[in-house]
Amino acid sequence: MIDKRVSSVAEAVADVFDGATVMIGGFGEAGSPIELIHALIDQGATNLTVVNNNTGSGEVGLAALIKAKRVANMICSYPRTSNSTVFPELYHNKEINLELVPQGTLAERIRAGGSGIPAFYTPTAVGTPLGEGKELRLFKGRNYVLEHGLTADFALIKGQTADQHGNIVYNKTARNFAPIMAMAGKVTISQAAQVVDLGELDPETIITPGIFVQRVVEVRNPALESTLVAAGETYP
Amino acid sequence: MIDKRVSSVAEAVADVFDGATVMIGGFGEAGSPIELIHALIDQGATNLTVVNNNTGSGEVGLAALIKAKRVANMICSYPRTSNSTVFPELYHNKEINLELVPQGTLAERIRAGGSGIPAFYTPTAVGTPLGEGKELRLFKGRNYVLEHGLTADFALIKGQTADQHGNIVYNKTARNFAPIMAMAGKVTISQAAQVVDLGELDPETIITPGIFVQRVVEVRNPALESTLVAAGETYP
Amino acid sequence: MKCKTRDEMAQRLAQDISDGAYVNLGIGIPELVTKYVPNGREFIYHTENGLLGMGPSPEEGKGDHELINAGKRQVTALPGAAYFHHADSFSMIRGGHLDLCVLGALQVASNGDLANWSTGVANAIPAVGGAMDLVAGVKSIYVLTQHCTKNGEPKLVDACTYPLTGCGVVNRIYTDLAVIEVTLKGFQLVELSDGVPYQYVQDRTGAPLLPIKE
Amino acid sequence: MKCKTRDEMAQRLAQDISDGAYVNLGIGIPELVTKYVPNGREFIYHTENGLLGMGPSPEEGKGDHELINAGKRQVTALPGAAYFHHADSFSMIRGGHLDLCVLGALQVASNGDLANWSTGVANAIPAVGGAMDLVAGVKSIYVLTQHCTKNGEPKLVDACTYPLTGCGVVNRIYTDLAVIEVTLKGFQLVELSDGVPYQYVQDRTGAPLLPIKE
Repeated sequence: MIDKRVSSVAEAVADVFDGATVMIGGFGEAGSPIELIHALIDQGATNLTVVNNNTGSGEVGLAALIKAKRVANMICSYPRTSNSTVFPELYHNKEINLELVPQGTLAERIRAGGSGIPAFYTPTAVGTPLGEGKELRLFKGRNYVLEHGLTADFALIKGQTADQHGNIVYNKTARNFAPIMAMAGKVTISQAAQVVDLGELDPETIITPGIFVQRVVEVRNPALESTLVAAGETYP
Repeated sequence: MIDKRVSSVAEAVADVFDGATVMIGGFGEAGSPIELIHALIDQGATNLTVVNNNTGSGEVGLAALIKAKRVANMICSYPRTSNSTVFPELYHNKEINLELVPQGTLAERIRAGGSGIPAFYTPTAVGTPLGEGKELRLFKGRNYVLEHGLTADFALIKGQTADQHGNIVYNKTARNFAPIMAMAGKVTISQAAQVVDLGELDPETIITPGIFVQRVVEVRNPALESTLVAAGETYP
Repeated sequence: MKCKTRDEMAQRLAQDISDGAYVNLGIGIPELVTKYVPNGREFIYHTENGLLGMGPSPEEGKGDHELINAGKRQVTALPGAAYFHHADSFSMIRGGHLDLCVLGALQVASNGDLANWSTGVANAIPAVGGAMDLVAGVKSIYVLTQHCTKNGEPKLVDACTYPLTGCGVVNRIYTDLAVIEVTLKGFQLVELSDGVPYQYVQDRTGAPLLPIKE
Repeated sequence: MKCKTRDEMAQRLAQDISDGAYVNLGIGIPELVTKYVPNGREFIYHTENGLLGMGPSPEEGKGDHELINAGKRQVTALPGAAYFHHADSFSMIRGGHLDLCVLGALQVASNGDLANWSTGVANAIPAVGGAMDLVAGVKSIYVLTQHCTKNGEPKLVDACTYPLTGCGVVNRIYTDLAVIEVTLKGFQLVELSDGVPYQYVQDRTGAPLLPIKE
């Protein structure tokens, strides 16, 4: 019997190694796998390269991981967020590197990485500072820059409902980067509010087929970043 | 009120012009929009470039369009099918051109075309006759060929259920090329067995968001290619 | 002379959006456009974090923390809405499927260059989000902005001095003073706000402003 | 000497597939693998036209014309199955997410080159389907084939004379006579069918066959 369920978030992230590239789902708090991130803080891996659209807020979740100085490199499109003080401080102290990528290019690079496409051309950022130093090429009279696929050693995502084969459906705009990060992660780990029996998910409506997911862990009432931040919580 | 419904398949394809590139959904008979294809035969547009995985079977649907000599160029991965006699005859008489594309490259080219990606690199076909003459490039020690995005003037697809905004869900493996062709078609026309009121489709389970679809036409009991072929039917 | 308020600017812009348009609204003034959909028209709003058919903010306490817009504010989903992932969302953007994007600006040049993501200050943390993808991919780009900065400097300039978001991408500019089209010949005045003299606008514009065509 | 039947060949190959593997089976002999899943193991079948979790053929009259496999035969979907579109399906393939693909062959060269889509005959209609994507992307490629052609020609050769499907892609070959690994040194015999002498296989192989390692 194929069963990708693991019994705890600690077990789920146990083998994340120092220097690993880790994609973390979420756009703002929607889809942020906070419990997996907190488990990663407990686990201790350091010198990580993290891919996420933002840099977290307050001192929980991704922001807490950054505050704990586990993240050497941050690849994201929008590191500034309201309630984001952790990243700016480390950035100004040169304790964290930033690779700024336009959001659509970031999404496409992740999808390409998961799809075996090493590189592609995009019109985004041509003629801007973020296109500088990149190969330019004309197609039908228009300039495009070459961008490379992005993969990760681990992807941490948050689903709504999963099954033991790793099939996942999401909640509304919490979907965002999760399906493509699942594709790009060598080991994709999903927390889910509910893990159901095989066959309960309708095969027509599964968003992430299980082939992209290696581990599933049930986290019944996942915390919300904004609630924790409003309550002044920090982690650990 | 946005309403993309049109009242007949004839109206749906009325503006297909001579020389147009037309993507047609389906893998074998699954997902083949037969009624739209037959309407296109009636409509008369000729010198078409057609993109489909196959070349149809018997003398209905795509095979009938080819037999009517409306198709100058065929872009597909697998032109040979059981019950496929129309294409071979025209091909041997040099009355139709064939661009043979590996199936995954075909899918990716269509998705790229619909996504504003003019070109990408793929490992598929490197060192084979289908990679010959294509730009080769090394990424991390492996060779890849450059492939170009593919768009179409029209895409004809078959959905299961649609709404007036053009949102679509499909039936099982009839999905195949339809969602990506919908993205790549300047004018995407979907027949659907059922057109429901706005809000009846669950936003979590819509496969093709309406932005990719320009026209929807209800075809309640769509014909199946194999049934027509078995009955010896021809069109017109 | 009656300079337009932010709401009036948004209302004016909304009149130029056609029925059935797929629209992405930037954060800030552009969001006001939703209040002024002309009678008989319907726009479908796209938010790049994965929703088409975005509706207004939910009633207090009735929202979902995971149903948000690109500005990370809670929104609703209208009948006919659809959710999708980020790659599909930017396929819509980059693939030219959206009709219109309305954005704010730091500077717009007379050749259509847009700067709206960074002031280039050495110590600032750069943040771009989806702006570069939007201007590269969406069919029409309308800028909705005050004509001048708070310090009275022109935002419409001969050449942007701030880092660019995109080259030659802006189609129209809606300000408190005027509606201006970006043409091959430069800024083309389309309309002046009530009682605003041409010269008043030209004086506050950092590049030649072609008078309204007769 | 007991040459394996097609079923026995498939059964032998099935023993080398690990539990939980994601597997794509080519049309023909490879499809027989599903009959011989070893006790205690479970494989998940992928069909490139958009289904993961493919089950056996439906009972007569109970199938759906739009639930088919890559060979265009009706199949079923098992609990845990998922449907997806063609680009996603080939992301699975090209992105290295599938563990194994089992294919037939016209020729396999000792460097792992595979020819299985065209005999290169001038007048034939070429048709490639997903074969080139599968061999380029799937982690392991196992060839399941008769050792020789119907005319007794070796299918395992020094260099393919037919048009290639992929270069250096084949990992293992399962024939009626033997199991052979493709190594940097060429064909490495792993196992002989019952009572089949080494020399008998070498005589029917168009390239050197390294004897079984002790």
